[in-house]
Amino acid sequence: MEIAGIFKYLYELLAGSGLSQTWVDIIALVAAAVMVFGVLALIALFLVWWERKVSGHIQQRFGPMMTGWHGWRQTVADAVKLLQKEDITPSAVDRPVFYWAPIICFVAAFAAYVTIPFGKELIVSDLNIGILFIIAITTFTIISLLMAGWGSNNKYALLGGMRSAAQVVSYEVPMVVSVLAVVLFAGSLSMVDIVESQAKIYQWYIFRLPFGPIAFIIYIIAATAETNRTPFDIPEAEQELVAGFNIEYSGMKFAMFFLAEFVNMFTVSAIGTTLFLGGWQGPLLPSWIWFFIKTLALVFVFMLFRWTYPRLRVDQLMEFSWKFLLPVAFANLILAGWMKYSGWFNW
Amino acid sequence: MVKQLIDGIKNLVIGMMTTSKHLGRHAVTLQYPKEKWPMPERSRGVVVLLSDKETGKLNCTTCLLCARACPSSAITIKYEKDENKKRQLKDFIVDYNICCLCGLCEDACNFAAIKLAPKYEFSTLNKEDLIWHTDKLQEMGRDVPYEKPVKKKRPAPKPAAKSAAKPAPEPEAAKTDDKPAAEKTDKPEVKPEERKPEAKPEEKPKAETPAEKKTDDNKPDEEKK
Amino acid sequence: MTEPGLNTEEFQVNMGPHHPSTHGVCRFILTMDGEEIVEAEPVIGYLHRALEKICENRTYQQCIPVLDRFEYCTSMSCNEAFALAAEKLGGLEVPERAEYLRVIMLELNRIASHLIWFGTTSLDLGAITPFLYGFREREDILDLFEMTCGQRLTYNYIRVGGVAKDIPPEFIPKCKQFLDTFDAKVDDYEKVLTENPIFIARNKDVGVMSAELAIAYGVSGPSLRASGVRYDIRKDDPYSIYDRFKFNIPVTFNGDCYDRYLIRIAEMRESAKIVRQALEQLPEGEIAGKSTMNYKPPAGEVYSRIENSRGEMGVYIQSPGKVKKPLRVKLRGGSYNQLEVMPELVKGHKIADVVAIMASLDIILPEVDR
Amino acid sequence: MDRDELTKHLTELFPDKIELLETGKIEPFFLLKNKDDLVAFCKAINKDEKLDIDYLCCLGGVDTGERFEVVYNVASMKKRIRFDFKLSFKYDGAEVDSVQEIWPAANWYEREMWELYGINIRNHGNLKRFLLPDDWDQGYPMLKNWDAPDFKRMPEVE
Repeated sequence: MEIAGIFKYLYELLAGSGLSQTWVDIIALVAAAVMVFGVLALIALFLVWWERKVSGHIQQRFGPMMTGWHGWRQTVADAVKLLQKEDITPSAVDRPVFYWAPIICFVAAFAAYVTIPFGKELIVSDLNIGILFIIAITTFTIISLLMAGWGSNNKYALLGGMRSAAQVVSYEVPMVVSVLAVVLFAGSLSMVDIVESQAKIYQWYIFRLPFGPIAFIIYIIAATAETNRTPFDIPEAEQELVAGFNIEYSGMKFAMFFLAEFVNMFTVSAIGTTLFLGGWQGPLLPSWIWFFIKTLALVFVFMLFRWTYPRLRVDQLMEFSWKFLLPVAFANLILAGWMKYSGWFNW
Repeated sequence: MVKQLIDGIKNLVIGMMTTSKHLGRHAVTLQYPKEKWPMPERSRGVVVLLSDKETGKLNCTTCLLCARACPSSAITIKYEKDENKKRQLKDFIVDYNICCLCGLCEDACNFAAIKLAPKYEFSTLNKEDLIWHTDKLQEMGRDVPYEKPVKKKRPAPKPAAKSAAKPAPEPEAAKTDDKPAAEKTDKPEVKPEERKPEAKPEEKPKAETPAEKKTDDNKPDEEKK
Repeated sequence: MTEPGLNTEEFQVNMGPHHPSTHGVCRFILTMDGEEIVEAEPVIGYLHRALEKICENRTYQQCIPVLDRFEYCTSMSCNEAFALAAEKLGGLEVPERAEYLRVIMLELNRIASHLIWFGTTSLDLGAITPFLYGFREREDILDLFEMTCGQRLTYNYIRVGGVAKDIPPEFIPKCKQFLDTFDAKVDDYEKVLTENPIFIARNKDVGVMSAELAIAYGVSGPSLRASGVRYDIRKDDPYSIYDRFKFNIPVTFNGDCYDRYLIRIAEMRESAKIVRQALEQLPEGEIAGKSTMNYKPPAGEVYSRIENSRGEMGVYIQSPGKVKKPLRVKLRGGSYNQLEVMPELVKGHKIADVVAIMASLDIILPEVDR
Repeated sequence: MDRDELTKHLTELFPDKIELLETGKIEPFFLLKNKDDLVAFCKAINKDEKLDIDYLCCLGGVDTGERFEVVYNVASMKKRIRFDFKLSFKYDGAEVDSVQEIWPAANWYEREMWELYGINIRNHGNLKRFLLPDDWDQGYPMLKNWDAPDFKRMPEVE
């Protein structure tokens, strides 16, 4: 069952209703945006619940159990609770910066989905610079974290904000370079083109030896850092900076940061799926189900990371990025370029 | 360098395997309000006053040993002396705000009158509710199993001998019945088997009238130690 | 670090008293240059309960439940330290069986305490799961304690002149079962942390404490042995019946956080060995001498010390003679000196290392503040 | 080195300055007669080759109700020796020297003693409020005659 067909039908219905083409496009885009937003909000809630269950079972606990089947309503309750809570603004904060930070974070997290193909022909807008757009948009998160850290007027928050800026900037570079290897092979920046170039399972970029797996591992590491998750969660290191940049946030603003974190996790997994795991491609099942299966599998890997590993120190983190990850990523890029040029592994 | 890298990756993977191994195991925790852990018999959850199984009277002889043994002075015993200079228990108060549940009162008691029972869940929103009086302590202790102490070697005889010197006659026992909170007068040296025939029929109705008892307890206490 | 012409400004961060990883309510005033610590000053006293004053006001037996609160991770050893001192004062003999029960409880408690340390260390370094693994096993030990003395944390079990209660019959099989599975559990912990490159990176060469520094500041226990000093009061100043058991004292020589980690992991295994031996040799007999409710030791003063999981735990008692209450009780805990030496260790490290060092020294604050 | 050897050795080293107390159990307990000798004595036992006292276990004040006492529990890591010694002096002008230069561990113990007993420490350099609140103004709580409105003494045991 392909959802794309339904959308196409609805679009044609709209187009046939006599509205001008501009209005049709606008309505279609708004509808798509609302739909994506809704789906992602649901996914974020699901991920929160799932993370709690996974962590619980890893630690031989149950996790939430009381509300609904295995506590599935727990995150809904938590989200509602957070939205209802008093929104405390400390007196010493820099108000505009403090207010805008969660909004930017939230918007940036969702905006990346404009160019992610959820399934065959299931994409809001197939930009021809898709991956570039995503990378540009996700980088917005740093600005919001920096704003949160600065605006909170709290030393812990400031340290957290500075750390996150340094960290995300450092890990952006190896991540882009590792992605570049894929782009090089696909010959396009468009997400749809990249997915279509991996039609067969052996064509998935993760299986394109030897450059594929290396690029994938670098991507996973950098993505973990990008999403501020253990072992790279130093911006909000609970045990050192208490909560880092979001220490002063409460209520709905905190909920925005919190949900944005999970949406970001889903984003990087979705990008990873698209770039390395063949996107929506897969037999039998509808394309969007394949997309979700692969993405959630990647999310699960991130969760395992989080619940297994200790946290790196801030200088070690930087060292790892600049002294190890980046050279390897460059070498890998050169390798990929050579492979493409020689055509040896170009199956 | 390369070896270090491979070692590092290997150990990271081993770590992940270990955690994911636990993923499939059953949880060791319990869903607390629904399931509860069986408390060991010795568990020190709450201080209770024990009463005699047959008569329903308190085992307490108002010897004040527990109050003295208490390291946080959580036990207050109110009593008055009757004409025989014997202490009559008026109120036995345990303040759970300061009780540290150490069990020294139980160790101090020679008459199996006070015990720490494996019960819990007594939290309240009001500090006043944590000050328990005789009736509540006794009610808590009704179903707590205990063993009558075999006569102890050294410390037990003292109070026992004292009360033995003045054997409580029948009419006096009847008199104390008016004050149900102050039941224990002739307990220690009289073996339960001996006392059974006479004491049982008299005491029974009293134990079943808690309302009467409560009103008595609420009376203001004149004497306090 | 800084280039000429670039100015950095030092600022102060108030770490604690309500900070997630100060193991209680310790407060550090950190003077920082960026992420680097220039100076650290511990501020304590948030948990001061005047235990020493309270003890002066209690009989010897009443002191023991009070001292349970001295160091709540190893309450048994607080009981033991005080009971030992009081027994020395009066020259009391402890029955054989009671001695064995004491050793069993002390060593089980050492394992429990090290499990807390293991959990909090991993938690402080950001790994949350090992924390719960450690507490899972600790729960088994606490069950054993509850079965024996009725309480899970404040035991009031080891009394002057013996122990409070004999172990219940189901204790020995349960304890053996625990010991049999324990080694495999420790292996599991080690798989998650010991060789983990991130863990090593965080701990190796962090907070290096030389043997001289450690001795000068009175650091004792595992933290001292990690600096290469083979000194364990159980062996070097034997108390109770520790000379009857075969066990090793692990020693490492770098004195950094990682070595302290290794020492404690090894100590858990050694303690399990001691418990096993004690269970095998456990004789029948009395568990307490005569009643010590009204214990009145003769005049005298004694400082007795035992090795607990955080180092030397000492109790100094001065008795005026023929009085039920001690004249003075002075408590000494291992954490006190380890916190004192911390400012020396954290200088020049990052703020994240403060957490790692504090975790590796295994400081708990009730012991410091008393 | 057992108890008798140690006693002999120490009394030989400081013939008039110290005195073995009967009150000590197990480990020998000495009284340092003059508190002004403290630093010299500590330095000597620290440097002495046979003793090599490098470890300060504990240090604490005592208020006996008549006098102050300061008890030092020391040990040697290398020689496995342990003994105690104490000073005894009157209430007024209570003051002892700091032994920090020999054992840095003494810093906090002395601070604590200063704070709780009011015994002044010479050459300490870091006498700041420590265990008690910064604004504490109710005197020295460890003194025997200390009283405060909320201080509750246990009922006297018969």
